[in-house]
Amino acid sequence: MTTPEMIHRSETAVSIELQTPDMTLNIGPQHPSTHGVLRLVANIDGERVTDVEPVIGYMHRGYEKLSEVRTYAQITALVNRIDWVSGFANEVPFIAGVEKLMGVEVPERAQWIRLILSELARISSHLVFMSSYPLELGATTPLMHSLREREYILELIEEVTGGRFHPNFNRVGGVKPAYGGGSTTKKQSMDLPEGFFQRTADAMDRMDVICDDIDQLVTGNELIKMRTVGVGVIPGSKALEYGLTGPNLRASGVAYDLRKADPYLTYDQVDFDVAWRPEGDCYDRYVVRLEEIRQSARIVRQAIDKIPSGPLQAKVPRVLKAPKGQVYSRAENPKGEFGYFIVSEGGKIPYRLKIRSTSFSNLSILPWILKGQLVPDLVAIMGSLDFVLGDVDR
Amino acid sequence: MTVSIADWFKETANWVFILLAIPTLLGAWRTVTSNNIVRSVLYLVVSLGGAAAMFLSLGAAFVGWTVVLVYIGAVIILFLIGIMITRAPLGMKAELSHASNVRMPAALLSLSMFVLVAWGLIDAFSNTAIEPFEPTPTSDIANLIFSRFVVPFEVVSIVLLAALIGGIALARRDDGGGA
Amino acid sequence: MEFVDNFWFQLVLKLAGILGVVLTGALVVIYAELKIGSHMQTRIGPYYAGGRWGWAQPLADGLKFLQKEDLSPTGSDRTVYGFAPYVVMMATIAVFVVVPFGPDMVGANLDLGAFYLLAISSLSVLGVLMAGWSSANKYSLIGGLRAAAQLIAYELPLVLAVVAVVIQAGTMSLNGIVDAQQQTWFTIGSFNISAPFIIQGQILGFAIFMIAAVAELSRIPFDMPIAESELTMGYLTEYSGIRFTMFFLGEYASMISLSAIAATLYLGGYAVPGVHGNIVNLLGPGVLLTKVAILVFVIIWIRWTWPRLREDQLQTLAWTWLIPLALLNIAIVSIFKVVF
Amino acid sequence: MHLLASFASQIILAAEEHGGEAGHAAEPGITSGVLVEWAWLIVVVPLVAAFLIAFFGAKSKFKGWLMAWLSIGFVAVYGTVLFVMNATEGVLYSGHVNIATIGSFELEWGWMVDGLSIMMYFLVGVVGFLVFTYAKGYMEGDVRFTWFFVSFSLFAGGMLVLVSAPNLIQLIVGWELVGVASYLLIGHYWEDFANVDAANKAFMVNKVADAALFIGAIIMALSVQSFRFDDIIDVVVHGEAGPLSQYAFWAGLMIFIGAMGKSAQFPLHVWLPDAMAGPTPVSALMHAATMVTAGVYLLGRLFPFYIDVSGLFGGDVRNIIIVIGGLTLFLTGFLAIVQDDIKKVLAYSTVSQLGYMVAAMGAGAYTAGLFHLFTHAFFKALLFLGAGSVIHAVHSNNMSDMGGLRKYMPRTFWTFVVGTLALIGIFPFAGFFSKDEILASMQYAGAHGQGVANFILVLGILGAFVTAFYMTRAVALTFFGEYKGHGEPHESGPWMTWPLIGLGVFAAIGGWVNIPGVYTGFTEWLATRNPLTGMGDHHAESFNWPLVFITSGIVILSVVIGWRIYGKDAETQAERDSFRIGGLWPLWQNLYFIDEFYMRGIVRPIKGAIAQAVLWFDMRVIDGVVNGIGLGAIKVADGVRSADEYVVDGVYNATGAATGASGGVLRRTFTGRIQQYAAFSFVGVIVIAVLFIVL
Amino acid sequence: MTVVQFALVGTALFSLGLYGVITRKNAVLVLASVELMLAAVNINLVAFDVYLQDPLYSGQIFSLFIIALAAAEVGIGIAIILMIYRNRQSADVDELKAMRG
Amino acid sequence: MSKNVAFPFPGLVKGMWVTLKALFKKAPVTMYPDVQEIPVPRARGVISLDVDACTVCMLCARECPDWCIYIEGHKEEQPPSKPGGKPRVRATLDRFDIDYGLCMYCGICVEVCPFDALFWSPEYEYSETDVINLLHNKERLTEWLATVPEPPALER
Repeated sequence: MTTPEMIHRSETAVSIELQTPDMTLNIGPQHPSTHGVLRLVANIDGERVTDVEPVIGYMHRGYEKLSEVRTYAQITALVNRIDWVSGFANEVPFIAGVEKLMGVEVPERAQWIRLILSELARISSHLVFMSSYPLELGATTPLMHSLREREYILELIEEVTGGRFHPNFNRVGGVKPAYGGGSTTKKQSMDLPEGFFQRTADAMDRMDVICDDIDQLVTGNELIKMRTVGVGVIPGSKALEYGLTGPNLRASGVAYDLRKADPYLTYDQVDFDVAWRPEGDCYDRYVVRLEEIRQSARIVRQAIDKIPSGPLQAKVPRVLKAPKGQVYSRAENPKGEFGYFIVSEGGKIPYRLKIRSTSFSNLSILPWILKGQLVPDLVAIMGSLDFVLGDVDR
Repeated sequence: MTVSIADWFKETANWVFILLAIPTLLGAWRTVTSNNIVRSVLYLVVSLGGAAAMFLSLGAAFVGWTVVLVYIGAVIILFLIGIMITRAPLGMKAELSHASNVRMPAALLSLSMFVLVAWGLIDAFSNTAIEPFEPTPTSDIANLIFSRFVVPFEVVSIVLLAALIGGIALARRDDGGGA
Repeated sequence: MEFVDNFWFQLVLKLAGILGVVLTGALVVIYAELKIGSHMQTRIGPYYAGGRWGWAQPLADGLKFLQKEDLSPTGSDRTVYGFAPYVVMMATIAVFVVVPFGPDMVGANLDLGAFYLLAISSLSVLGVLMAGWSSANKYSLIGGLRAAAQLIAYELPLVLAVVAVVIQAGTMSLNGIVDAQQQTWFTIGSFNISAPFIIQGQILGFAIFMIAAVAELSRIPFDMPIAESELTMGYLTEYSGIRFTMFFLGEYASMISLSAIAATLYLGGYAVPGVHGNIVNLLGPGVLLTKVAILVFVIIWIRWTWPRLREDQLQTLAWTWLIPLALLNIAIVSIFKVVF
Repeated sequence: MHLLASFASQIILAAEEHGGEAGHAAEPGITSGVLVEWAWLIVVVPLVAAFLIAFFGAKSKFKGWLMAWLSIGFVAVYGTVLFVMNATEGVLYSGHVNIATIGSFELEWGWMVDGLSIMMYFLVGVVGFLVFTYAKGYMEGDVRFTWFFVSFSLFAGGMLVLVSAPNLIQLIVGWELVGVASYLLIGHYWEDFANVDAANKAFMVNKVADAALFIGAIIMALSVQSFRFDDIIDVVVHGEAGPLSQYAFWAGLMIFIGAMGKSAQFPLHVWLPDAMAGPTPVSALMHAATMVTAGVYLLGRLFPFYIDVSGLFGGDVRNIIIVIGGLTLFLTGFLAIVQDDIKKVLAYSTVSQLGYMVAAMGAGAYTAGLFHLFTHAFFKALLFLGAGSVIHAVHSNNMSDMGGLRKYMPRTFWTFVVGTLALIGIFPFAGFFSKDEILASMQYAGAHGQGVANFILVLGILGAFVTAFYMTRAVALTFFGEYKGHGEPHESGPWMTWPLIGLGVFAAIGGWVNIPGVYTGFTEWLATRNPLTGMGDHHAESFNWPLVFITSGIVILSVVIGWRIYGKDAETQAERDSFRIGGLWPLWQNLYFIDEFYMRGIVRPIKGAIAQAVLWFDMRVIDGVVNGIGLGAIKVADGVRSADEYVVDGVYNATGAATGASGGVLRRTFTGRIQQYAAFSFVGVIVIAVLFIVL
Repeated sequence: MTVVQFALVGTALFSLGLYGVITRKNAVLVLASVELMLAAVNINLVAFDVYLQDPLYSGQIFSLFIIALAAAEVGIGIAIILMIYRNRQSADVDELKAMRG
Repeated sequence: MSKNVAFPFPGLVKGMWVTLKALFKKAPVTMYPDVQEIPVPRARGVISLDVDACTVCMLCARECPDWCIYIEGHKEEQPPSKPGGKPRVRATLDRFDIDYGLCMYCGICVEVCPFDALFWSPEYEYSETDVINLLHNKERLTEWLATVPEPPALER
């Protein structure tokens, strides 16, 4: 009598015997599709990845440790370098945390400005994705078209904050346009430059146009669909298990967005839809991001209409000292939930700053998702997760 | 019609022949003796290319180009793919041939084979010249294949089909127990 | 003018002509690719080299490559590594021997022209495999294997598409094929209408040929062998300097050669329908190059628009679509050939 | 412009060339002339109009309607002129233009101007003109108004291409154009999937028939070496059929199957009622003058072939034709009784009437069949347009929503009644003469050797009864009693009523052109064909009085019965529709289960039944055999074993021991290495060769 | 040109192929040596075809058939070798002694 | 936006149409260095120093997150402003260096300067071939003062 177990065992034996030895392929740390210095040690059998082990830390800059000897204002200048394609968005949760710790009430106009710039950062981050993702799949032109459009967004950010990537624009108690924006002196009160709202509205109109262009160039392209539909499916439950957030989670059918679930800034006053898709494959992750660009444009338009006039800065003491306590502050960044856990022992510097960076959490699913994929799909999946190595290594 | 040795060397075509025969035989020699597997196969390309060129010089252009297309374009590529998938090592590898206790009898056997057949050939034909000939018209070959030789043609096609099916059957990996 | 008929003179002339076409053509196509590609990406592209519109950029690139050190990696098989680019280049240039630029302007009007070019163009695979293996690099090896699998898969539809043309033309000589497209197709009243094969029902064949040609070129959407985002540069990863230039020139030269073949087989080659006589000899090169330019433009255009396929999808496309369609095409053409 | 002119001149040149060859001018009393030679304009104008409307229609005045209207008006005028010329002097002409020479095959375009074609020009033109007029009113405000007229013009143009064709190729081109245009028109309201299904169904059923037509045409052409009708009929008439003699039956049958598809003969009629999904003007044109008449026209065009081929070569398809026609006219009439949708009533009526025509063709009554086609075109168009007018007013197709409309829509009512009378064959309306002639021809054919015609004659008389019954029902349910629908119905506008009146006139007096024994001009008009070809037509010389009285009596009886049943008003449709024949009613309601049959008999078996059968066969038969063999083998083995154990084993063991011993020695040579085998074999070759040389 | 010169080259190729078949350990190279032998046969066939001025071109046609068969043979051969390699991690023919007596 | 790939043409052709349109559009490219890009007034290009306003208070050097500002100064006795007054001690600037190899352009120094001695200038062309030259001294920083633009008009 042969029992099922015996059959199974013999089959296993055969399959073990039939296995060809795997080739170990080091993808990275210098490789075109690793977005920096990620290294993947992949065992491949022909074109199939049997096992993969991500190696990170090539870009570790020790921001958490550095923060323990920096004042809050100085940390603000550091944190926008974590995820450098959406610098502004990194500052917001940190500064909100500090404000919460100190109990500072932020003027409404400042909140709106933070909201506008966050959304602009989101658009610019997603435009980078729109450019790099088709490139990973081999399409070169969307890169230029998207980056060209991102330039308009970056110009807007620079116009307000003075920095294209690293605005360092948030201050405890509000926002502060760079002094010396020109030969300004401290006596003048600062605000946004004239015509900014008009130019922003124009840029949002451009966004709709470029979204349609990308739609035609990429979304509807059957080759893109062949490469992405059904590839790298992350079911919603798996996504939650691995702590995925942001578009990656929303593409898996979980319409979870902090802007709706836990509104911060003035997101409860604007009207927008949470972009989500049910399948959880690469195509959905792509589509969700494209849709988020449109939604962000919608939010920015509403914000321009609703923004009140008033001061940008609340009254705060000259020397910032946070009382003893701890706070966790989070925000929906372009890549997902971004949080800071700040512990203060009282004083000018935090006792400990823990950064929950998005890409690190999103990347943790790589070994699971890449197992058994083809090498080209490996690239497609990695690209679709949209991570930035600075965000991973901190 | 015979041709003397002296006349033989006066003919340009024979110089061309010598030029072709040398790489052909050298390539064949290196194919069977080289210690690097990929190079061995690449020498086979040289040898077969020489053979193809000989066909061209005999006016059998269709056969010549078929050799190039099928042998060099497909068969050799298959060899190379096979070698590379089986992890061809770079550089020399000595264990490609048997030890000399196998090689010596084999050389003897081959040599005696060559001597025997060559002796028979020279005995039979000595210096009989090939009559002047026209290049073979390809259309004639085509017509003949599909009329006179249609039965062998069909047989070959069946063999190819069988090979195709066999190849697929061999190369298929069982999905049930796969890794 | 006796020397004009001299065999050696003609040989040298033809070789010079072919080399000229290959090299200048490749440079022009490289420039076109740079320029068209950048404008499609709303960039400007080459701008400074050579003055106006950066026309000398390909030359400058070439010079730069010549100066670069000719590296061969540690552990590579130097001989094979060194020969590989020349095998590819040789296969590319040899194809031009039979491409007719006019009734008399042809390197060699072989009876087996179509067969010859299929046989010769299949040799470039050898060079690619040699390059991939000898580089002693895993990316190169995977790229070389991919290239070999891809080129073998697409050799078949290419051959089958050409077979349909050969059936329709009744000859394998490329000049003969062009002539066949000059023959009267049908008459309207007293007008004799002749048309290229693409109009004479070979549109399917043309499509198959072009798809297979793009795949043979390893260009987007079939550029898996050198897929940058996956295999860095595939079998070209380790090459630099003059040898890389050989591959690079080879790619663009075979772009021209395949376009020229496509133009000859399907678009009437050097001929314009309805134009006969000596003037064809004069117009021939211009007409052919125009057609080539159009095809090359389309290939470039595609490259700057589409993404690449996956290796298995490419194989699926070849085996389940192109080859059956090519066989269907042959069947249709044969039936028409027999019926009319 | 220059190109066009040169092309036109070329056409004329070619036409003269071929016209001379045909030699019609020599016939006495036959007219030719510029008007006749330029008859190709009839075909070209609607097609050009269709293209112009497609490109410029949307922006032009009346959104393209005017262009379509003028083009069909042109056809109507030209057709009328030709009709009159034919009636007075007789017209016979055919032009050919060589379009292309492909190998040995010459592709020709041509236009026939003979009795049959002229009748069709006239019909398509006049009926089409009136319907186009009507459509202006009916389609007003439709979203795809322009597109409708593009398709409509294409439809008319396709039909004209078909009827002008002098060869099978052009006929098939027209045939397909009509098919495509009908597809577009039936699916005009494609927003509703049912309509798309209907269009697909019409297209598919027609395609089945078309395939047969192609096969027939190819058989015909290969055996005659020509696609031209003249050549085909010449060959047949002169008895030099050659290869055709072998294939005539199949050619005739296949072409007839093609005709069955277009003319909606049983059992390929299923598409026609569904084709009511199109707008009403489409139904009117499609079921009166175009499309469905194409099959009858094709039979008429090849009529000498069908008549003569039987006598000469034994390929008699006529009995098949007459039986199919008879079945169609009888069976489908009943279906009209049970329909609630007024257009479906008329649709089944059309199928039934087409059955009459086809049966007449099968009975050898060329004139009778085409005469019925002629009269039917008018009154059926009239009835459809009347129904459309009603639908327009009520916004429903169902008669259960109508009733009492005669008060609201007097003009529609009266014209509808005229059409009804013409359809059921009340003297002196058009249908009376044509139907009576068909029945007389049946009787004649039955008496002259075609026995089955007698049976069909009975069916025809019964069919007349049924026709009268369902038309009475339709009129009663629609126009009498109380109005049951919603809103206030009102008479349609002048764009719609005037065409009704025009058609009403034709329906009333259209039959007077062929009264046996009084005036039989129509017979002569139709008979102007290539004189080289015999006709073999039977035409009744005078009324067959007994038949006239029987038929008329039965019709009147039927009307009376129908009126008794449906004339009394009742509140609900169910009560008014109380007349049921047990057993048959569900059969009719389900349309004889033909659609069901197509689904179950053709589609499902492939999926299910055959697979089931195979499975059953596999399970029971094969497994049974295998098991049986196995069981048998076990029984045998039991017996053998006892012998085996003692006798065989002894021998076996001894042999085994011996083999083992010798194998132990020999196995040293079998190393399993192929290379050694190869080396040994070549050593052997050399040894043998040396031996040969030495010895 | 004489027919012997081609025949001798063919014979030499054949002998070399034979040598390779016997001495090579790697299965792929054994196959390659077989190809050499087949090429030798082809040279002989074509040379004698031309020498005999055969109106049927039977030599050339059969060399075409041989090429086709060789292609089939290599296809199967490589498939088998890959299969063996998969099972045994070696393409050495010495390992293939399963049919040993 | 159907996900199924039914007939792979419309999407491909649409994409090709996009690139073809782009081919005939003018490229929005600034041909630097032929054409200089004009940065926005607030752009953080380089920090300029108004030496006269500096009081060597060291706030900037202290607040700098990566400590790239080097300041040295000494106290000088000033004659009394009016005769008979107390002699005043005034800090004089000896060295004010900013190491642009370290600077991360956060702008904190400009912000914390209580005497408006530091300004942002949008100049960006000061790349060097040697990293040592990225250390701008007092004179160099003062030169930048000329390039500091007027502040932009503000949104209300």
